[in-house]
Amino acid sequence: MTIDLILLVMMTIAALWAVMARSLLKAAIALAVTSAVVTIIMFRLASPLAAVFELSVCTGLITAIFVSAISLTRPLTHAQTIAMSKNKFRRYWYLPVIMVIAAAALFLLKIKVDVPLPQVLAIDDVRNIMWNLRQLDMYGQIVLILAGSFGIVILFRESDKDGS
Amino acid sequence: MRPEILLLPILIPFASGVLALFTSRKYRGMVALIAAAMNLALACFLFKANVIFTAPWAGFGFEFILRAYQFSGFIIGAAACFAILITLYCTVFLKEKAFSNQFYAYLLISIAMLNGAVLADNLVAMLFFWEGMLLTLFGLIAIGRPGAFKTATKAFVIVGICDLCMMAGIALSGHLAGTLTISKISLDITGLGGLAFILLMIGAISKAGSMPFHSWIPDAALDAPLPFMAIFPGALEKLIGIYFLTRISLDMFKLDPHSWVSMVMMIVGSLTIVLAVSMALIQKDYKRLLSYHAISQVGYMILGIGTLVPAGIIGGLFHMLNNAIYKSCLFLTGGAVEKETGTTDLKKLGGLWKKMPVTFACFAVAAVSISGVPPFNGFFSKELVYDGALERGMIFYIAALLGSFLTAASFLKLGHAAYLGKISKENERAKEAPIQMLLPMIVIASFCIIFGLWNTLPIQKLIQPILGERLEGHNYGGFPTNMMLVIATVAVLLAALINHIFGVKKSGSGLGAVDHIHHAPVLSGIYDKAEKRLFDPYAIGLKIVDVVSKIAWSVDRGIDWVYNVFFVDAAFAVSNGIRSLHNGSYAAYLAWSLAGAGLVIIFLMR
Amino acid sequence: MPALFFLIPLIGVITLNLPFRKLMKKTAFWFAAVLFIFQIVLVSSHRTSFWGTGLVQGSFFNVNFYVDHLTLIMLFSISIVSLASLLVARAMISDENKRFNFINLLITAAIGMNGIVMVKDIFSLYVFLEVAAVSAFIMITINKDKPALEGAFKYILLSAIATIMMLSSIGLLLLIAGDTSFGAISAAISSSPQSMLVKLAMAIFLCGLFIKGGLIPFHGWLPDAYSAAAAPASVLLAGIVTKVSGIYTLIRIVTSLFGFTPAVSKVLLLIGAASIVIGAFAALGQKDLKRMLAYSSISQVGYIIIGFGTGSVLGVTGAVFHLFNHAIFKSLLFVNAAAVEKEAGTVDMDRLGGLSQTMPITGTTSAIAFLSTSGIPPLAGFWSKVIIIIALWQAGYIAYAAVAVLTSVLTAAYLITMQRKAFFGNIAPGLERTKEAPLAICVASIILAAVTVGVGVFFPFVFNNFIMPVKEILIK
Amino acid sequence: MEANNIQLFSIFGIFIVMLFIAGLYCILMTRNMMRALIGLEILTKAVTVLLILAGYVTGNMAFAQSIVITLIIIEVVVIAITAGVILSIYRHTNSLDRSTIRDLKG
Repeated sequence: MTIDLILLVMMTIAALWAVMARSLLKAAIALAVTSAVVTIIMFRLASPLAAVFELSVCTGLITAIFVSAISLTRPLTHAQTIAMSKNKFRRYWYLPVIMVIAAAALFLLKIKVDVPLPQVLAIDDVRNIMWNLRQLDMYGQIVLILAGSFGIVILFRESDKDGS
Repeated sequence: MRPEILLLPILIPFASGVLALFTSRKYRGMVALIAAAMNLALACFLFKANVIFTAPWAGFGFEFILRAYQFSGFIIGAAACFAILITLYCTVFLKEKAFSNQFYAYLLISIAMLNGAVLADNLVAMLFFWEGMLLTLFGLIAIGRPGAFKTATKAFVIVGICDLCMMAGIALSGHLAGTLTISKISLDITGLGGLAFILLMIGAISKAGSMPFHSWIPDAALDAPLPFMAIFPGALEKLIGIYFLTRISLDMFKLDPHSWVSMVMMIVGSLTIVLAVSMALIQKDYKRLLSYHAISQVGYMILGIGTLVPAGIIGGLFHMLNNAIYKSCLFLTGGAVEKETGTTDLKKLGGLWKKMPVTFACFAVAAVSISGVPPFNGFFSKELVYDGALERGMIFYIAALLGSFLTAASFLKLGHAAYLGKISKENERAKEAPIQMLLPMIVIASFCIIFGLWNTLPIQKLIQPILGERLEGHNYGGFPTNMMLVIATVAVLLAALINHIFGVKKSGSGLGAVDHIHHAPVLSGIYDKAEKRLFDPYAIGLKIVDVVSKIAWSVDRGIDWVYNVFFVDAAFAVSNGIRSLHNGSYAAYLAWSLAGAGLVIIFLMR
Repeated sequence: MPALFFLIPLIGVITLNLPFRKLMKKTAFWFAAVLFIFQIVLVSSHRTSFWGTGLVQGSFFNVNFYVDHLTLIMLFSISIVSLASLLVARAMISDENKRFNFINLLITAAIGMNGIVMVKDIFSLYVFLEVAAVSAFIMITINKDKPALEGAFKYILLSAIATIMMLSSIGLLLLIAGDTSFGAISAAISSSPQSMLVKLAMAIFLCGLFIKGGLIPFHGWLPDAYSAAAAPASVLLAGIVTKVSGIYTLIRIVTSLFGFTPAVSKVLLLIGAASIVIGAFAALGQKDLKRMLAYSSISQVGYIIIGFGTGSVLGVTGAVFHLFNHAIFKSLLFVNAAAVEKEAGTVDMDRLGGLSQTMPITGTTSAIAFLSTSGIPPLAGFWSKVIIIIALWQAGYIAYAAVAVLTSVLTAAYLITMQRKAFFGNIAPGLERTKEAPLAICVASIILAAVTVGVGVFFPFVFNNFIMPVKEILIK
Repeated sequence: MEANNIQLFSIFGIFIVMLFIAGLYCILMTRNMMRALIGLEILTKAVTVLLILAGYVTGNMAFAQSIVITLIIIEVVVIAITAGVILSIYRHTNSLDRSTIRDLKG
């Protein structure tokens, strides 16, 4: 339980860092850290397969997407960064406060689960569920990846031809 | 007779209307004419029929019922007669117009809708056809001259709002009576029933074009194609509006002559008569003047039906028929004049009787008829309305009589300005209209005389059966029995004539008649001169008329302002307010969404 | 057998992208056209041997699809609007590569929507929502011009928030029911209806759907995305994507999961009424034709929601009917807007005028759509509006009925303004040389106009045979 | 077991809500579109944890894992597309500031 709590606090702080980090690159890295912590939480919650996916895809692939996208854009000049960060302090300082207040409120209200939780007896294999029970989702994913690949073709590749 | 035959008067004109839309210019008129003829034949066939056609309709308790009986047969027959005559007229009048296919299509579809509305015995079915006529009304005005779209929109909005009132009235009376079948409804006018009646009445009289729902008609007179004026405000809308008013007054609601509803109708009727005719008096345009008369004459019908005594109702219905006859004739003469001279501005017209004797003759017959000169048909219907009005109160009688006086005066002016006097230079080459245009005018004008001389025929054969046992065995045809009424009418007409001659004389300076033709159309011009030259009582009388006209004008414009400016500006102000909230920032959009989500969550978790 | 609607397009879109791309680029259009026509024919033939009677369970391998009458109506709308969009794309997108990509995306969007209407599992529903949405995002930006990208970004962002909301709700429902199929969740909810957790899940899910459907005040993205989207994409998006992913899903979720509680009814009625009124007012002041249509879409969707909110048989069937009609006539209006954009080069209404003279087919069909939208008999839109208003009246929501009736005047007003500025009157300077839209667009608009008129004229037949059986969704 | 699970859910729930607040705040307040995308990612993380948690609490881990895997795949596609859109906007305006995409309004 204590380890869980520590992990959750780490996750929250990493997320906060992602929001408040000065440069985009740092924010992307902070996001990767959040993802990594989420991975550990998943392991703790007895979901190793999903955790592996989270680690490889979210921590790896999405961070790669972010970093490459950020590197394609021109970073702000130093003066702009200074101006932004002054501004940013004014805009962001109360985010942690709100988060803490919300957490305290939820803790004090003692929001309870007021329904009988179902207990699923048959603990099935993940692969079995994915390929047999939830086959439809797999087909949906295939179509989505197809659509996404067209999107990437349109949004990334053809733009070089425009030369802009 | 198979009941399915009742579908034909709806389907045939509708189908041929659609056909006319896609026919080449050469044959459009032919298609329309054949369709109108078939419609007329059907109407004759159905004239004495008494058939009911029932079909289940949708899944929720409505039945599509068509019912042909005495009254509907009469209305359909009358409408069919006008339709074929006006189609004949149009084959010449619209020959060169590119939009003639649309005109024929809308006209024929209007006929289909009218037949449907008249035959329908279910309020929802009737509403369906009723709204269909609104649509074609819009189309017919919109195809007129370039600015007509605005007028069409105005007409659409005004009539549309009134139809919404009627829709509400239908819902209310359906709710109260528990059925939507017209012949089964029988309601009291107490409480909500009164509201239902008023809502339905608004729908009916706005269709007929009564005050205060009239202000699109004079605009349409200038903007819309002329045959539209002859058939729509001239004939069809009166027929259907007054038909429905009669249905709700006699069949659907239990009314007695001393109810407040009757008073409301009579007040609306007499106000319409007097205000509209005083407006007509100062008009300078042939068609616009006629259009104000088209409004004013509705007042007689509403007054007549509003009296709720047999004489008045018969008078109102007879007046409906007569008005349709002479008003469409008048509009058709206007059309002939417009076609031959290219204008309807009274300042530019004059002396046409030599060039267009037949048109002038038709105009003269219709004009004396609308003025109520015995023995033309207008006289008899007006006498019956007077009779009814007198029974209910002197004030309504006087209003009707005053209307008669002003009507006669304005038609003397119109006839004088357009047909008598010296012909202007531009119109010297004008000639008589072609036979296809003359024929409808002659036929309609001859009906003025026929229905005048043999007035017992339409009253006894067509109108009295509608009232059924309400008549209590009386017979209202023939010459009025009360000679005092006749004498009063004749006196009023003579007064109007004297007034006119006097006005002409006084206005005429050195060149006499010529000068008059230049100035007479602008009646206010006469007023100005009369003020200087005439002895007092006449000047005072004219001043009163002038003031009344001015008041009527401002009332008219006021209503117009409400429709044109107030609603529109208010709506656009709201619209701009909402638009300025859309500032393009996705964060703002997201914030609205989250705020909305918060509200929904709080509301649902309460 | 319903799985065919899923399988054939999927195989098709993969085949199209195998080698021989040159050949495939030429055949892609015909393949997609045949696909959609095939779907139209299958749905409208309505044979019991194919569909079975009532609730049909189809499967291939282990995939379960469920088809009822509501699904059939939606399948029909999806295929016909996709066909219209395809035809518009043929005329509007000149670059062959772009067109090929667009057609592929159109097919994937159609797969997504077919999936949405046929699944009975809340998570699969989410998957297909994303399929349809992602395809739509990319279709909007097909030309990569700045406004389209801007509109697409707003749509993506708000849509992502909506899916986050739905997913959170799915998480809570998973906690409550232990499964994501409709049956299990519905059973779990009905066993503990007063639970706060259930109510929270319901509220969040509804909010997500409100964003997807673009209802007031969740509508911010909608006018921007509709007005900026590439013409064929705007036809698809306005005609069917938001309707399926927002409104159909709302109808399905409320009827088969949450049921009508008084609070839900009230929320739906309020949001519906707000959408009707605010959408209509905002449409009134627009200068951009497509933007006006977008606001009009919000207003019309409000009618659907307000009718559905009554929860009565008449209200729900009326709402479904209006959903169908709206899909048809709104895509018709957008097809016309595409024609105008193509020929006149602008959709700014101040610069248009008199196009009926040079573009008679476009002018006539847009007049039909406008009349149907404003609820003028005997066109289809009139009937659905009348049914909704009667349903409101019968259920005792007289004030809402009055709002619905009065706003239809406003609807007529702004659409008349549109017609007058764009199509009637004198031809605007610079547009004298415009000509009728390309054949493909004309075909699309004629098909859609014919459906609108046909449904209106044969209303009793259509209503009794196709729309009325939809009431089965109310019986759980 | 069950009471323990409910307690676990409550504690996790608080942190999930905090993550939601951070993500929404980020999207609402930041001027940089790329950072708004990061906010979106944070929201997705929160949902992922919620789904896994729901599976764990009900003893339905296999099911939850299977849907989370699907969710992650979808997430990647959406993020890639969104990043592509943002980059295309950047090519037009040379800026990632959200005030550059306020042309469509009214």
